[in-house]
Amino acid sequence: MLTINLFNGLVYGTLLIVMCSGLALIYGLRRVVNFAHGSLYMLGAYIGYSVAAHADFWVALFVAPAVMAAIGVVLDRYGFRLLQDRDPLTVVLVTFGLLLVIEDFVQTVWGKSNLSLATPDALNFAVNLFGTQVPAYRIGVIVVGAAVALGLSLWLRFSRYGLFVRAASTDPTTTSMQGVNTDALSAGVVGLGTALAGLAGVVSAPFMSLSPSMSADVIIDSFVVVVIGGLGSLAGAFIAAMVLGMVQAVGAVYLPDASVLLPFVLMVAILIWRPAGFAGSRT
Amino acid sequence: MNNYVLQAEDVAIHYGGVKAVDGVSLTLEKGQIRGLIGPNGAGKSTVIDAITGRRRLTRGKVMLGTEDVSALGVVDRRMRGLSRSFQRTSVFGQMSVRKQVELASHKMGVSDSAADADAVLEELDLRPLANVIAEDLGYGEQRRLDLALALVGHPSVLLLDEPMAGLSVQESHDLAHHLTALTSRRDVSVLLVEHDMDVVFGISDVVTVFELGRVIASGAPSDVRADPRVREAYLGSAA
Amino acid sequence: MSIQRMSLNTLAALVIGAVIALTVSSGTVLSLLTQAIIYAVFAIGVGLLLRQNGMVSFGHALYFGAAGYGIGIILQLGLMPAELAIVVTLAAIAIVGLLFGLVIVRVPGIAFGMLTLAIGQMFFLTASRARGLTGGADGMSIDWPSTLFGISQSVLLRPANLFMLCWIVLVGIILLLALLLRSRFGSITEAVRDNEERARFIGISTLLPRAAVYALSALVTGVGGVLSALNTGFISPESLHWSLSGMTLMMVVVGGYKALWGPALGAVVYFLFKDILGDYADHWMAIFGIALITVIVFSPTGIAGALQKLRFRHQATPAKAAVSSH
Amino acid sequence: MTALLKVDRINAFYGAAHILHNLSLEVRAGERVALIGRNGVGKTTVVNTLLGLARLGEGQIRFRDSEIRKPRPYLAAQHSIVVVPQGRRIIANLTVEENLVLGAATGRKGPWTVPEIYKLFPILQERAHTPGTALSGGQQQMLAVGRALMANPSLILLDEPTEGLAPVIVDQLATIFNRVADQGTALLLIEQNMSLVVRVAHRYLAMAKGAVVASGEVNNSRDGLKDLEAHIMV
Amino acid sequence: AKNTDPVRVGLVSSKSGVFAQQGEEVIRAVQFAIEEANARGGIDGRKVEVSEADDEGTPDAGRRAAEKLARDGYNLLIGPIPSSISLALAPNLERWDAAYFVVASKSDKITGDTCKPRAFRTNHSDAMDIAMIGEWAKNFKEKTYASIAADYVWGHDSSESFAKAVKAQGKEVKIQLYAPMGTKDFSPYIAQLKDAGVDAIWVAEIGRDAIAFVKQAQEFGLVPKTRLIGHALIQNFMVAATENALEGTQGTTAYTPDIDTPRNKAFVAAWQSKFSRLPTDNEAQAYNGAQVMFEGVRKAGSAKPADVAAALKGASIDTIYGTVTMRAADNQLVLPNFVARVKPMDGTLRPVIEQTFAPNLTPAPSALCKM
Ligand SMILES: Nc1ncnc2c1ncn2[C@@H]1O[C@H](COP(=O)(O)OP(=O)(O)OP(=O)(O)O)[C@@H](O)[C@H]1O
Ligand SMILES: Nc1ncnc2c1ncn2[C@@H]1O[C@H](COP(=O)(O)OP(=O)(O)OP(=O)(O)O)[C@@H](O)[C@H]1O
Ligand SMILES: [Mg+2]
Ligand SMILES: [Mg+2]
Repeated sequence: MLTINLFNGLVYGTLLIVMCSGLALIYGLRRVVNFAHGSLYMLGAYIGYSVAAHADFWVALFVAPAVMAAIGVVLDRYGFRLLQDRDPLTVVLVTFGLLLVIEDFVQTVWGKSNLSLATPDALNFAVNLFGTQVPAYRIGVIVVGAAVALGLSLWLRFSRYGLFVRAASTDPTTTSMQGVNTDALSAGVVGLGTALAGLAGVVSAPFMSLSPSMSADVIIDSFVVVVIGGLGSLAGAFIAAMVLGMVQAVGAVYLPDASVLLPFVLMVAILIWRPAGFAGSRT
Repeated sequence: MNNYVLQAEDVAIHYGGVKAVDGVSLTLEKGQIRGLIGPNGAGKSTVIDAITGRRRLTRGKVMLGTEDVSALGVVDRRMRGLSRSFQRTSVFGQMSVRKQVELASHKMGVSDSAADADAVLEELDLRPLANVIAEDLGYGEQRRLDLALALVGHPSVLLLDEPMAGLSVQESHDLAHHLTALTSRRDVSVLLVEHDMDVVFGISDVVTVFELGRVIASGAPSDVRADPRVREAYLGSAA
Repeated sequence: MSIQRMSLNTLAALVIGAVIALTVSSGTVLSLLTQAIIYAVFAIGVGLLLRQNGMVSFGHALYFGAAGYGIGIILQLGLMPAELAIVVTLAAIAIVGLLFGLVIVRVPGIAFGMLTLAIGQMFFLTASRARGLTGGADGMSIDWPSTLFGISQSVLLRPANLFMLCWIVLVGIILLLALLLRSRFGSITEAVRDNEERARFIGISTLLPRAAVYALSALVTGVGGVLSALNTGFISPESLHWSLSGMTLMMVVVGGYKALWGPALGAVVYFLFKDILGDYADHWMAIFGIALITVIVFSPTGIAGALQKLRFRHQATPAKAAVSSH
Repeated sequence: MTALLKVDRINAFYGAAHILHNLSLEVRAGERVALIGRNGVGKTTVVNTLLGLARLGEGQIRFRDSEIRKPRPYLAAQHSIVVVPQGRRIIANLTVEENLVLGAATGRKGPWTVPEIYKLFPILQERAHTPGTALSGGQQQMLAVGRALMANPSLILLDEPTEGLAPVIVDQLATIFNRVADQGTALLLIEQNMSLVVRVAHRYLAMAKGAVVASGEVNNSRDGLKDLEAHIMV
Repeated sequence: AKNTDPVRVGLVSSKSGVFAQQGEEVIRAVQFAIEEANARGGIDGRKVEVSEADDEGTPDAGRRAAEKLARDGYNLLIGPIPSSISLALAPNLERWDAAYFVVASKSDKITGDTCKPRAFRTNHSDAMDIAMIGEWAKNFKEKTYASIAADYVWGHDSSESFAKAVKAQGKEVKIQLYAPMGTKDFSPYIAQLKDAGVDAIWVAEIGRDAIAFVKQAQEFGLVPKTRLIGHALIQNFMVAATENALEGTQGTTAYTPDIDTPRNKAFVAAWQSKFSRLPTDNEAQAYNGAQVMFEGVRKAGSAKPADVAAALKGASIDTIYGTVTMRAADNQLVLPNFVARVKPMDGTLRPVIEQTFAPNLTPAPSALCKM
């Protein structure tokens, strides 16, 4: 029983990682708290749905994030970049407006009904994990999440561009003064972050249903994660995502009455204990 | 008994492994100006942080007059007359110059805070800028405003962290004059951290030299200036 | 602004309200305006926090909804007369606001917004799952007595009267806040907002002023909640939901929060615009979203900011220009 | 020889505030120019305009042969012009070493490498793996200079590099600036400390109210010092 | 002269928000009913006019939208989905001079403490569903049960009534789980349900949650191994959104096209000729509500809300459910109730009625309702 609960926590945690690393990256570089991130996740899922319907799930897994990346680049170029000197709050509200537009768009194109995407055949079987049957697809989700986490960490830690990204997330102007084209860098990072939202959307589609209101579900959890983790900190977000995934999965079983409040209790407790979140020790 | 207005005893502040300040004792007498110099990173700003309560002490204690203020917060220390300026300018960006200086004076319980504020603004040549929003001031002007915020409200002890930095030579000299006048007129004691040697040696009654978080020399300006250790560690060609 | 100017403006505002109440005969328009004014009060609460503390709350719906729930529960249980229930509820909101404030204002920046969001959502979820008295997710109706403050409910709820009542409350709140912010309390909170550390070094303990502003903004929001409870006679968990806070924040920014009355203007614009959209478009979300983006992008200081700029254009060059030429 | 930096009658603004008025200056390869003037005359604004941090109105900026119509912070560095900014601007979440590596973002090769910088400032090597902002003010200034050198630039703009530095360090920096210049890198030194100007610069430009009002050779003598100081006491 | 004021319908439902899908169905069906009435020359010669508004799924926006319609003269209101909106509208009807026909909200409060002379419920109440469960449970074959329900009033009521009903049959309920509304990942609950090893599971989940639960139950192999019994689960949109996962599942249903009454046959035929498909449960209930409204106008000989309300009180009405009564004590339409099973029928998978419970199973009016 505990095994399966931990497994479930791991699945949701890794999904949150994919979702939140995008949110954290975009916040890091653009200081934008992107309320539309959930909608981008939704858009990714819907695009994935359509691609899968015409081609194949595996094609969708690559096409949807690619399309989303392009959207992200455009969003940065014609949105965030033009607003970079503005009060962060106004940018928040711009993303709020964007959320409405995307939601309307999704409703118009795909309708208001719930849609569902079938689990790809190749992963539509059960695996015996320490004596419990778990769906192979969910193991796939964990693999994707882990790959994203590992890939991003290594990239940021050891690559040249990773260094630029880390520098620019603290002080874009000074980074730029060293000759780093931060405009291009931001566009790339927002594109990457948006692609990750799309990836999370496609990956979750086979086990969660698609509906125009699905964005609201994840955006709050994602905020909880990035805030607990320390805004803009990827490592913090990874830890927070796993903690939240576990807390939800295990809480639903052992503390059923409080489980729905747990993420918020966690967030309040952590912020009061440590106002800048896990990773916010130095500010 | 002594008549120290400020006494730091064996003060230490460690950041993890870095011993920024490691067992420093300092005193200030009434109306005295003590210059505090030392190489970059010697712990001068940190000592000011320790005395004003911005950083928690790792060790030691701080006495203001006869009272041990080590456990008090920043606000309580200021209310007891301990005032400071900042190495990195720190003002209220959205408020007008006069409004913030007057507020600072009022907070200290000065009955005619408007007059007090005006006097300080006058002394620092900020009168013509009184109605300007701080954000719109130039860098040097902001530094003077920072100083004004420390000077109002008749503090008894002033801790100034490089007040001359960013000022022109003329302005530095004016400020130096102003400080000496202040100490004699208002009986204010000053701890002056400064890299402008002309100023430090010119107006200090005593000079203390830091290196690596410890006091390496202390005494009359001329003695300190002549100290070979100080020359080597700090003064170089300015000696 | 001088005291005379202020009293003059207040008087003018009241007269305008009376003229609207007397001349507009359409119940639809009056009830729309009433609704807008109620949210204007709410928005002023949120705007106050932003203006005076520099803090963004995504959780103020908590106090809006709490007012309705507080009164609803008290009346349902018959604990005290409705008039007293209003006072007690508002006092409770102010106290709770202060206590919360003392704990949460220490959290900086956008994390504060998220924290308020979390706290608000906790109450939303608790209210949704509750059973019994409050009706959980279905909500509860508020049993107002047949007379309130000596006025019979049917008279009070007549569109023109209710509008006038809400208008007077709104004008009163703006006036009181304007007076309060002229006082030392105003400067202190501004100083703390601008530079908390420096404020401490000029002898201001920063926690209490921040918490006080938070409590005050909660209280103002609570007043909006009371008016809403009176207008709708109903309360449900949606009134606690963060999206309501988000919507109000939208009004605040669109209206412009640098001026005290900006958020109120934002609320009115919001409702009028939404009403027009409701009539003509199936795609109100997209239109609304685009309109929101447009307003924010082209008018960074909100409508109030734009209006003020327009007014200042006639007046002399700003002080700075005169100074820097010395 | 063409100018590395040529600024021709530029006007610059912060919001609506008009700060620079038809200001012109030019730095050629290998030159050592000082830009002096009292507080608030707009020295930093000159730098900010080149970087696109202040709004450029009328006027022309050229980096080497290219005209820069829309200045952005990275363009200068890409044209081999780097800035040691006033206030240092060390990046807080990077270590000392990473801050240095970041300085080499343009990838231009030259004499300056991380080990070379460490030789110049041994303290930086001691603190190589601590966060850049855990350094004291003076140490941060060394890091900022080191970072600029890492770009192996042909021109360095130094905005009040000795502000807040101990006299020994100022001596050290003066030596270093001279060494750098001897290796062929041009310097534009913005300073209020005239003793440094006298030790480093060959030519000066004095600013007042957003324009260059005087210029000349730096006379390395006591009188020269007095002359220069007169410019900033206006 | 005969008064032929038009009948003005205020159609308020969700065009956006969580209930947008059901809202779409309701709007479609009410419009259908109106077109049909107008095609027949109106209601006793009265043209039916309609104005629509979006309630966004929240009581506040719903109330605002309804008030505007009512004050503009479209004061025969119909359409909201969640009970919260219905409860927010009811107390204002007199003030707005409106009447309101509930077609989808099930809360007992609507016909309980919040009952109003001008609010009529034309669909089943929770109490009616629950009363049926006791009867229905007598036929259950399995020995051990579990339940999973939405964590709010309705879910708890459902789950507890179910537990009571099966315990009365001497059977065992091993666990009762409640999942918060908006749960996306049901795996922790499914793990517990699997672990409990029961024969059948009572499911009282709604909307997206229900879809997610069913899909994930299938993913983890909980279904089809373990039988699901659904409370309001086997709705048409659910069946459509979960592919074949619900095939064979039994559950309560408010309507299926198989109901054997003349008016229903006519309705289904007309619907099919227009949309080339069968009406869904939500559509039929909304259509039914509009029919009741029109019947009120007919009986009152007036389109004024007060007259319509007076005429409907205690009236006997011919509907797609047969001839039923609008109970005078609480304005609840007393309807038969149904249990159905999801089966392939004429090429589509849909609920098909297996058992009908007579209207007399409807519990007595709530004592809290004082009109
Ligand atoms: N937050 C911190 N974490 C770790 N070390 C720190 C921190 N702040 C300062 N230090 C270290 O403490 C020492 C003393 O710093 P401090 O700022 O007091 O020096 P200073 O004498 O004021 O120097 P300067 O003249 O350059 O301003 C330095 O070595 C510095 O690196
Ligand atoms: N962000 C800003 N917005 C508006 N005005 C500004 C801004 N920054 C500087 N100024 C104004 O521009 C003028 C020039 O400032 P600048 O910083 O260029 O001076 P400076 O010569 O570098 O002075 P310092 O020696 O103090 O560094 C000053 O009068 C200042 O008030
Ligand atoms: Mg220092
Ligand atoms: Mg400068």
